[in-house]
Amino acid sequence: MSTKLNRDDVIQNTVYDVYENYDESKSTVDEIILPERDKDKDPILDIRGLGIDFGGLTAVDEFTIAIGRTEIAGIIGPNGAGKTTIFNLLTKVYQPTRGTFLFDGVDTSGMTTTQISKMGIARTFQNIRLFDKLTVEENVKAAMHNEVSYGLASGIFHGPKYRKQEKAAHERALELLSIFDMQDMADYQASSLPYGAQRRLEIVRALATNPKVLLLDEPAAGMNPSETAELMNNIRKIRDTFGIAILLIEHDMSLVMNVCEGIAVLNFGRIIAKGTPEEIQNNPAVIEAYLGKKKEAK
Amino acid sequence: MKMQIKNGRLSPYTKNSIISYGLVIGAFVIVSILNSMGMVSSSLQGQLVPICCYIVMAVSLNLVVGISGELSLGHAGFMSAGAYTGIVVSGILETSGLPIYGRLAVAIICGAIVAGVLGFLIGIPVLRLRGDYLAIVTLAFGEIIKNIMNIVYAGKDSHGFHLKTNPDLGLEEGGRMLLNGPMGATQVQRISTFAAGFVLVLITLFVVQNIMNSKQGRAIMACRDNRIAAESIGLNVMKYKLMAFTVSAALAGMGGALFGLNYSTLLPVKFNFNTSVLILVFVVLGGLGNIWGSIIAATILTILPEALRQFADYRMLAYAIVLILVMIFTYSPKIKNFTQGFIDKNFKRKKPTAQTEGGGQV
Amino acid sequence: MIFLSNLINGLSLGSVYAIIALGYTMVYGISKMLNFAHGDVIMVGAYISFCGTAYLNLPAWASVILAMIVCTALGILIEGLAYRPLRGTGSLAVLITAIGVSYFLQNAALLIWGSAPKVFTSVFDKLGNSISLFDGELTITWEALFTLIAAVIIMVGMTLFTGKTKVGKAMRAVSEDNGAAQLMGINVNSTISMTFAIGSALAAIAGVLLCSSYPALMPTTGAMPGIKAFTAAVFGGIGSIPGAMLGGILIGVIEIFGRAFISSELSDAIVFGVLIIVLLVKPSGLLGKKITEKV
Amino acid sequence: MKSSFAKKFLVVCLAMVMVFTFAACGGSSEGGESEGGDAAGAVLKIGSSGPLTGGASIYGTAVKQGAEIAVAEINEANPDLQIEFKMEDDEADGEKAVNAYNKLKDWGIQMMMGTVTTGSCIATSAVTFEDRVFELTPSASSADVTAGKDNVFQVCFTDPNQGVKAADYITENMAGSKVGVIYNNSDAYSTGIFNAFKAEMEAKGGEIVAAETYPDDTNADYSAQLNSCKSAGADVVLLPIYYTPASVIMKQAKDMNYAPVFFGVDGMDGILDMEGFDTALAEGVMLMTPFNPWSTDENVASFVEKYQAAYNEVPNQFAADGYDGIYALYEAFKATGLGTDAANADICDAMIGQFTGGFSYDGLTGAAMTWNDKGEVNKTPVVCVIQDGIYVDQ
Repeated sequence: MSTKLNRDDVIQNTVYDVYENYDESKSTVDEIILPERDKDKDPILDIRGLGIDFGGLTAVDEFTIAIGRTEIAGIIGPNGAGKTTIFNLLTKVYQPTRGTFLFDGVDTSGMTTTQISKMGIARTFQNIRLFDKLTVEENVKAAMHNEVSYGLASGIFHGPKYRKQEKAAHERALELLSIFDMQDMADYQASSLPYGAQRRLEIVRALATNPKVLLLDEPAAGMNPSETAELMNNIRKIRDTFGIAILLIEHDMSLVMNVCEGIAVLNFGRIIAKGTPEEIQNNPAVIEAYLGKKKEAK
Repeated sequence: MKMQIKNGRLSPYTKNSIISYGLVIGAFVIVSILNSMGMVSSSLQGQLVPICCYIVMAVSLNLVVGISGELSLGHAGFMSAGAYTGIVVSGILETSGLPIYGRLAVAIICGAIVAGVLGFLIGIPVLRLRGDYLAIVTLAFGEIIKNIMNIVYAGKDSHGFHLKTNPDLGLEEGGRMLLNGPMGATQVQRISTFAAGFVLVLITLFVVQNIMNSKQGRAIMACRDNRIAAESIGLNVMKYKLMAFTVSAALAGMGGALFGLNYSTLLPVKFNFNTSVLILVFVVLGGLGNIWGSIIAATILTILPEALRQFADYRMLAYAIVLILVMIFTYSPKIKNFTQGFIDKNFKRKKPTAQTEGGGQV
Repeated sequence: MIFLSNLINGLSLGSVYAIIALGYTMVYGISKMLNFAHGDVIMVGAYISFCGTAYLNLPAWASVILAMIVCTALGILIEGLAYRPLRGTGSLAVLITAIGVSYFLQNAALLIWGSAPKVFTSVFDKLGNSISLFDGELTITWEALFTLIAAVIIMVGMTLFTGKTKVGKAMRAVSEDNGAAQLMGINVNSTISMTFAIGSALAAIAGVLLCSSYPALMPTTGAMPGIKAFTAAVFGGIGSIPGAMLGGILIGVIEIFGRAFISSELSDAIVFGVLIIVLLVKPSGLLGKKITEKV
Repeated sequence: MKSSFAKKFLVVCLAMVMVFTFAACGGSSEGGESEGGDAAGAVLKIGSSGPLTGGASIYGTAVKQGAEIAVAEINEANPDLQIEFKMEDDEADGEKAVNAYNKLKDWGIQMMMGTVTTGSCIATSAVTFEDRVFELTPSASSADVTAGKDNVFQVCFTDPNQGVKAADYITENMAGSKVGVIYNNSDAYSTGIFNAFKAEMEAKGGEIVAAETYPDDTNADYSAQLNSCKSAGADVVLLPIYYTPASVIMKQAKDMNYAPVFFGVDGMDGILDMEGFDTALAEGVMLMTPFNPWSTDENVASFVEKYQAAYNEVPNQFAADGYDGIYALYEAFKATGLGTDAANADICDAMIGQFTGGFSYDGLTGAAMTWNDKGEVNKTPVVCVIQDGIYVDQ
């Protein structure tokens, strides 16, 4: 099980080389939905009873799950169930009213979005949020601000440190873009990209922050089946390449059921079921949440 | 969709930088040559230094409005901080035996430092606000700076430098009043030169354009384009906005010092809301984030009222009409669509889809 | 007594700011633009009213109506010619155009009416002496009284108008969501014109009241009250009608009190200082809606 | 794309403006007439700058109109020495004033009769000093205007001079009165008078019970300041300000039943001509003015008549200053014996010689005006009181 590859390997190997080494059958999910291979390690995300109220309205409540270090997990649920709110809580766009979560064993209470990002949570957005007027490459490089460490003086005078780090950043950005085969678009203005490419660029940008957990908010929205299929491969590829955990929100059931190892189903802000894809597919509560009770359906 | 981006193609920043430097250096050379041939009118000659100042002001404001995306209506406040600092410093050094250029340089540097510190201090509270609220608070700070300059009195004599909020400085015989409250600075020795202005413009271009093409510039523009996304990738939005604001204020201080030392008198009223707006007009007309656009707009709009003198009483009316028409002409979607075909034919870009580019919106 | 007298003056000045701020706030609410020419519409209103009484020998009330009609037309004209072509291009382009319009109005007024200040005859002139209380210790001018009353009436009227009438509701709809309102069959263009018309008519009233209290009328008369009223609108929470009222009155009172009790040299600095503090504590103004961006 | 369009447009604009400016600077677009004049050898080019637009334009316009009357008179009376007068707008802004002066320089200015407002004049006088162009300002009254510049002279009193004279008058003729002052603290003129007034009052033992200021804001509310004066018991209120705010102050004082004696300085002149002003409000106002349009003086009467015929208004002090400025320059220039083809520097030196060498001029704003080497004028101030809508000399 060679889940941990270093980056250079990926750029040279193709996705499929990586996948051939990956034994899918071994990834089973237990009650706290950690894949077998992550069981002996602490979960990267340990979310405990997270909840938030807006005014008097409870948007999310008692949200408790754990995510393994290399797990691909999914959150599904009907519209308005509070899925994106959970992402906003995990990235501290909102501060939770109740509960907390541990990231890599560290309590995140009171942290800001910026701190969370520094610790290693990166995300994409349901409604794409790129830096529209920057080029594709700059979008990626902007996210690499931690490794590009020169100060304002270097930024103004463009000294040797600037040149060295900018060169490295340029190479790294192209490398990351090449995951999605976007290196040729590096000089395009981000807003001029086609929709699908914009979604991919968001993922690349998130990866550029060197995350340990990647949160994808409806990555397949607006994609056609072949693009979705490609995306599925890419999600797995990213996990395998970078050895990170991925938590995604998605409405496309084929994607969720195919890619995710653990799934949590949310309705009215609460988890109504969690388990492996098979378990979820057969769970009556889930079916009810999606299709409604019979008497209400008519 | 392969494009001709690779080999040898200049990045857009490099290209724009070259245009900016080229414009400035070219204009300097041409004007200098014409001047040596005696072909520059006194009218234009007298405006060379102010033009340089306004270019510095416009380019520095562009850093805040265009590149950082925050509407500031108080830029003249920083200009005045720089101007008065420059005047005081130059006044103190008058007897120091420093050569004029040395004095000018020290005055400009001090102006930049004071304005920069002021920008930093003001930026901390101001940048917590957004959009039009930020605009009104910058306006307020600009007015407050002006108001405070009205009660500052400074002078020097053999006992050294005096600074008070009332005119009784108790200067001894032979002492000199440097700042005289609402009467501003008078008897300023005029030491600004076109060459100094030219150097200052180059410094400003160097600073702003290099920042744009650096980690800091990317971060500043990222915060402008999408604050939430910028936070999500770990950018400290406040820090970068403050950085842009402070650098811009410092540059404005430089421009102010040059401006202040170009006239024998300077009233605090000069740096009111109208001046801030004037500079903003340069920036918007030149194009947000477009540095060489700012240079051209600042130059034209400084010369324009003078060029319109022959319209006498109708001069400012004509200026207003030109301003409105130019805004409508360059920004109206309808007129843009009308001219789009023409432009596409002539200046086709190598971009995959023809979405509107930067310029217009905040 | 000094306190009371200053308070009354503050309320009166504040009421004028409030009426001007109402215009700012409505226009801002509906088109998200800072209409810097608003202050100059005030000046035009005052000039028209002045001409009405001085040259056409109209009674005071008729000259006010004339001023309102002319300003309404002017407001619609400005919106249609200068602002409409730029709709949807972002607020900054419109802002600069508004500044151009402001220059235009000031210089046109200069050419038409000359630079010599006109002394505006108060529309309440006929009412005679001011009200004297406490053995003449405290005097209240008719201008102060009527300005305050007018401001209250206008605010209540505008609140009812935007709340109850069809046009008012359309305005609110457009200011909430331009696109959606259009889909609902609201004519956005005419609604925005309507808003400018109302804002400009209010500006005419404000101009008359302003110049009744402070009678020197010049082409630059509207500029500073315009900026102050703009500040007031933001202070109270731009887009909010009661906010404009509250902001205007507070700015007026703070200005007068600052001048009377702290320092007349720094009264503007005090006004703007208070504004800054309020905005730092309540970033969207006293009664402004908190703007939340959906993530 | 659109911004590229904007850029193209700007470039075209720039090109146009450049062509414009260089064409104008080519030196002689307006030179046709002036060259003709030079050939005749009898045209003297006097330039001026002042606010012709903007808030202060009333002053610039008055100076311009007064000067034009003088120019017309001279040109009619003396065919051998014609005066060409040109006034540029400076919006009362130092920067624009220097621009205006430079424009005049391109036009071929030989002497400067300006600048009208103080701040602008300080800015231009530094430049005329360097260029050696003789400058006589009609109305810029700060001491800074002339300080350190031998080529600059004033037609009007200096601000400190007025402040001192006002204090002297009040302590001598209105002894024991409690004085309140309301002045514009962002205006050099107003502050200059006040500071000198205060110092002189202290020296003479007068009592200032309230000194109130207001910012530069044409429609400010003065009730707070008036309240302070009233509660401090001031029975004389000095208004070292221009007449526009003064008219508002008088109205507001009446509204609050406060009736002190208002004491104005020369800036108060003009208040009676304000359109719509209720002159009853100004009844009893005292003011120091060098010019009384209701004076029975023959020259004054003739000037007032011509002025009214030409511009349909009563001339104020600024108009008279402008008129005097042109005449003083003309007379002094004749006395130098120089031709109009003399170099500016020579004219300047000769004129300085005249002005500091006992040259005396009888003008509308004072008889037997003489100048000291500091550039200050020596003439007697007149204190008038307003009665029945006209000035009556005290």
